[in-house]
Amino acid sequence: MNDAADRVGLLREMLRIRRFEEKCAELYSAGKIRGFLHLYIGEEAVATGVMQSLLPEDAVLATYREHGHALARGIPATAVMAEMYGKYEGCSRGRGGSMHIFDARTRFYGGNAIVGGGLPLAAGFGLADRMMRRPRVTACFFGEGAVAEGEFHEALNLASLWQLPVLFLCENNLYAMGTALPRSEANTDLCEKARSYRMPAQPVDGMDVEAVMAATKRAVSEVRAGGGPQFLEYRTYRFRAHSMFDPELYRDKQEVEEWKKRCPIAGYVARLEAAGILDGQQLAALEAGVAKEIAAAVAYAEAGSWEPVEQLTRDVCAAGAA
Amino acid sequence: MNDAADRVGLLREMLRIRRFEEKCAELYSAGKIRGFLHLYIGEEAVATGVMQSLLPEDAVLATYREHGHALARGIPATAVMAEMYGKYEGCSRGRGGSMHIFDARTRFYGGNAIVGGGLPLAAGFGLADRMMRRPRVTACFFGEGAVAEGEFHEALNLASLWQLPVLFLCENNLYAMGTALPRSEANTDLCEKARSYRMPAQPVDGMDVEAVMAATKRAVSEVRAGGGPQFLEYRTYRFRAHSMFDPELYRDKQEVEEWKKRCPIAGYVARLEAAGILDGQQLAALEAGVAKEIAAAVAYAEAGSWEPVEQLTRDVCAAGAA
Amino acid sequence: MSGSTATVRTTYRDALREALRDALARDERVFLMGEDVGRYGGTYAVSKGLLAEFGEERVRDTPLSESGFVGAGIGAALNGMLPIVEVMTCNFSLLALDQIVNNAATLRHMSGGQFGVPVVIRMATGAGRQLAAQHSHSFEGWYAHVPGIRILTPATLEDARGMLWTALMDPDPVIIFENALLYNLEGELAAGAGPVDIDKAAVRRSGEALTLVTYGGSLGKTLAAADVLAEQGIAAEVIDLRTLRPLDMPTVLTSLAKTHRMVIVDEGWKSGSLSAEIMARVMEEAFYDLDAPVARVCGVEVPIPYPKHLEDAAIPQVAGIVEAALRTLSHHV
Amino acid sequence: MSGSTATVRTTYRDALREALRDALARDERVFLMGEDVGRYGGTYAVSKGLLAEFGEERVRDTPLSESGFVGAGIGAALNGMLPIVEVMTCNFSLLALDQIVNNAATLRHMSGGQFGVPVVIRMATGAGRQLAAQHSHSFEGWYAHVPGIRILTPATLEDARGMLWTALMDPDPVIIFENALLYNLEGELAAGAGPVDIDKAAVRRSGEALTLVTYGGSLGKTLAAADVLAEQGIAAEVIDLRTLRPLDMPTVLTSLAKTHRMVIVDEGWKSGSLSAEIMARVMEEAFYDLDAPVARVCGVEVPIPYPKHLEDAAIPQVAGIVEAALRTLSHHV
Ligand SMILES: Cc1ncc(C[n+]2csc(CCOP(=O)(O)OP(=O)(O)O)c2C)c(N)n1
Ligand SMILES: Cc1ncc(C[n+]2csc(CCOP(=O)(O)OP(=O)(O)O)c2C)c(N)n1
Ligand SMILES: [Mg+2]
Ligand SMILES: [Mg+2]
Repeated sequence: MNDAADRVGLLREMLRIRRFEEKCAELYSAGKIRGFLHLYIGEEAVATGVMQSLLPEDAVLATYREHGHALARGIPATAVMAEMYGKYEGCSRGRGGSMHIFDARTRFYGGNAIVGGGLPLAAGFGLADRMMRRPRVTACFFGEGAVAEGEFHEALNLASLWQLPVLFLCENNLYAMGTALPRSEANTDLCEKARSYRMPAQPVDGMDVEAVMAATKRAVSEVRAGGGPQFLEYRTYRFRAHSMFDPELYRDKQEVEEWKKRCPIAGYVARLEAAGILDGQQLAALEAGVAKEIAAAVAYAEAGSWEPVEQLTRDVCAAGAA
Repeated sequence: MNDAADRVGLLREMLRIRRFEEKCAELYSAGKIRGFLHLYIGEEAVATGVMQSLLPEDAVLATYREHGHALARGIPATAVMAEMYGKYEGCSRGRGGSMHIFDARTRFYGGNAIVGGGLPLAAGFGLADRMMRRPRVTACFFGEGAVAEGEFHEALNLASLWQLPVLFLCENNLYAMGTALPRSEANTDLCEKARSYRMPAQPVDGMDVEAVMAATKRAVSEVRAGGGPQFLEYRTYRFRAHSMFDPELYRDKQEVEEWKKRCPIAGYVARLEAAGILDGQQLAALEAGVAKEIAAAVAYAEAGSWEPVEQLTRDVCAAGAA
Repeated sequence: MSGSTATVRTTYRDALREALRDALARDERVFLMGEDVGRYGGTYAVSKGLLAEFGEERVRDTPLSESGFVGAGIGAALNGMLPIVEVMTCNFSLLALDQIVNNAATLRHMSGGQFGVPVVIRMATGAGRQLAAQHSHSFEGWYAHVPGIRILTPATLEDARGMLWTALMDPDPVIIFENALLYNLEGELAAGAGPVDIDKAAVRRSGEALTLVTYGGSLGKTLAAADVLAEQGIAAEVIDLRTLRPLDMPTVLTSLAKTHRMVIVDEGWKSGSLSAEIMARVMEEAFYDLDAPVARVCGVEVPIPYPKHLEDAAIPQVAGIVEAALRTLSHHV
Repeated sequence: MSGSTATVRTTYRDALREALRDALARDERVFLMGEDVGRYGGTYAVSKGLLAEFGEERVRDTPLSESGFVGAGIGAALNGMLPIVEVMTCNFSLLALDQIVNNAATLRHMSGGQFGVPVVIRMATGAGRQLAAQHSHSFEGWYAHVPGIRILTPATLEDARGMLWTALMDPDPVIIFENALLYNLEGELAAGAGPVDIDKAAVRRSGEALTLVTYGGSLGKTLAAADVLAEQGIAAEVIDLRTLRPLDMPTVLTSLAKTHRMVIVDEGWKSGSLSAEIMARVMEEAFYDLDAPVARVCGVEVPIPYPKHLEDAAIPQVAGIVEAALRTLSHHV
């Protein structure tokens, strides 16, 4: 990673996510966004670094905490924001909202709000690619909380048994809602767990976008080459509450503050500045560009329309309701 | 294990199971036993050795292949056989049949025909004992096929996380119906898998009743002492088909013959003879005693009654049907 | 139970918490187990404070393993405990359904009556909060299909406070569905409120013109519809089923014998909903009492969409209930 | 499809196998996946021989991981394949229900119509073989509650042979329930038999006195009951629903408009069964056509017991169907 423009690009991606999420929090308070809202603030380096490592023909599966993934994958902020509003112009036509971002063009398959629910799907994606001899990989994101679910076990075994081209990408932010990892896993070494399925596994500093990218690129190329599935554990942290309803009784302010010192964005800004690639003016320009994009996204969402209620039962089945 | 009488007792237990199962096969052909019938022939050393290691206050959970466990646990052959017939005098009042042997007196909790379905229950048994500070253990049997199920994963993690007094007893007979272990597990080292939950795990020669007993006794005492759950893998083999419907297309006659040479009963007879503990006459006497017991069981079952059809909805709920 | 007429102002959530506290205090075999019931304080803050009061053994956070911990609750019940298992929402309960159907509901029968499973499983249910397709299910009617379990749907503060203990004393598995929209319901509750029966439906409003049958989260809307009808001079009787399995048909049919007309309100998807079963029972047991076909107002057969206007259109609303009632009344014999 | 009138003698099992073979041969995107479908030859020998013919990639044995491989089938369908997933029996399908309800049935809608899931899931269903409580479920009616999936219940050789391909061509998930008692059903099948429609119920026997509605494993018993009734001079019309979701109500109601009386036969537990839904629809759509209340003959609300006499008593039998028909006919308007 030597190219200055690329590095600034990474920073810009992270900034887009951060500002987008901050705007969402604001819009949630204003009642524009409803339902559950899970912010990705603090974890931006992961989605950013991973998406840089994938090709357009690859598939991505994510969770309900997926705005960052959607943006980094290239779904326009306009379409994502309109989806948050529930507008017809949203990327899921407004049907899904914050937890169910989908986009066929970028092969972004959600947006799954059942913890662990995407893992078996990912195995199936890999199976299809393998059977069709397509050199594609499927990237499946999930939180460390999902590791306790039976579907984690079943999907990792299937993928390894059948040597499927799947990347299992665990975003270990230490908490599943209020449950700290040592309170949910007898063995908190998640890579060791993954290896028990005979799957290569590697911990990655999830607060360092370049580390994420380097580790992921290597894994992607091995998976694409037919080496079977891999597991990556990104060690990260969410700076905000689990969702907008969470009083955060379960962790110290102190702990949060410690992690904030490792902010993936602030840290990277400092690094680029130290490397002479970025100065205050350039950063301000970046911020301005991002602010413009977000403002445009909000405007787009505001201007969007509501799907006519007559279409309620559309898309239950391909040909009308069943 | 020096006591000659004890050793002959182990042989007798295994013989009881073998002859009982052979009789069941016969009765199945005669149409006396119906439904699915899964025989334990070849695996007798496991149930026999394990049950010797448990106390009456311990709990036992087993699968649909559980006649051997039921007999070894001390449920009278009469009540088990009557259950196979579906008679009112059966240990489950005839409601369960071959796959659902239950007995409150010996704390035998089935007889579960959903693969993996007993594992979470076992964790709950252990949780209750632990919360009540009772020095009991729960022994949960399952086949190696169950290891791929999500419930295996969830139950082992819970038991280890909460340090529950549960013995996870895997009867690895190499096949789940027609599926050989390497076709269902990416990692066929089941002990390694169990250890990934931070649980002590140990392979045991499941064809050697004394080895089973020694390993299980040690594990039971550690579990009872509060050391947390353990996993034991008994390497064994079923000499017969999976059930009475299985054409056995999936394995070589050759392989079966090789394993039969390691018959837990024939091998133990030879050992006891070599040790001068058993001679032909004594063996014949043992066989005669067992034959008598089985004949009595069949007679009991034959003489049993059918539950009146008016009682059909009894025991759906404690107080009549809901 | 208490003779006092004093009341306290409380919420459905607090009433549930009082019931949990009471149960935990009453019997050492009782414990609460589920995702985030402890440190987090419960997703809906129902169990907030109980961890501090009863300790982490008895207010037990679980890993995300629905089948595992529901099965563990069943096992603990078999082994002498009285577990209260919280499945955060019914949306996640499908992951535990095998344990519920093939173990909890079946063990007593399969064992010839030797074993019982006195577990109580609580879960939030229902739509209406813009949580979209995967988080808005109403599965209580679906669960009511299964013999061997009892299904409760507290719709009032009394029932939120009172059903839990009665459920725990039931020797068989009981599932309590708490409509998530009710948690903030506020009102007066008798100061000495305690256990209530779980066998009978309740007439929540008396009337002669027609019978409105409902339960849980739809009770409020149905009562509101009855208000609207009353303004038009139509006296609707409103029945809160309270228990979906076993159904208290006598109470339903007694009302029907008086009104001869019935509308059922139920948030579940229409086909195969609980309302269908009630229509079938009426068909079987009271066909000749009917002056008009029984009508139903149900969830539209669509995964619940996120936008408010579409979600509102997908589940029963007051206007739809009123309309169905008027249509039913317009039939002439 | 073929104009020929030649027939071959075959069984339901062989017809299913022919359908699988045909599908595997027709389209390289088709594959069969499930527990023991390959080496073992299928628990019910349906897929016997297919492994040798199509290889282990396309006739794929899976580990015991119902949620995992059903979810993988859904994922593969999303990613361009046409998977046929066999869940050995519906008894084990609860372990995969979350994948079916929250992913397969929901993804098209949640994604605003961008993605479809053209998976076919096959499972054996039904009681009658003395397999006791955990292995005798009839869940097809239960599944029919869920929008977004289609439920098929082939009851004849033609449908065993013909429904699979049509199901595969459906852009949405389809579940095929094969009653395990039918596998040995023998009869004549048109030599050129191929795909059949999956939209319409079928009138399997014509009559004017009353309508018997059923599907799947109960069709044979219902036809036998119609024979018994015919001996008494009563001409019963027998309707085979074929598809439980979406229900073909027009065919049912056309018959009812002629006969004015109806009995529904359905092996599922009575409360919340498919029969309840049909009774509800009749109530809603054809109340004034009825000369008697619709009756139903269902599974008794008990986990299925092992002994034959109790199992027989727990599920619909010919005598019970005849009795219900006679009772229905005895009502005078
Ligand atoms: C099967 C299931 N159980 C419970 C929930 C409720 N829930 C939503 S998010 C969450 C925490 C998940 O934690 P983790 O997997 O670590 O992801 P994170 O939120 O930290 O990104 C829980 C328990 C759910 N959505 N699905
Ligand atoms: C959840 C579930 N899936 C499938 C089955 C069908 N089935 C019954 S026994 C069996 C094989 C189990 O193998 P294993 O666990 O190794 O036990 P074994 O029969 O070898 O003793 C299968 C697949 C079942 N009963 N339950
Ligand atoms: Mg997390
Ligand atoms: Mg095995």
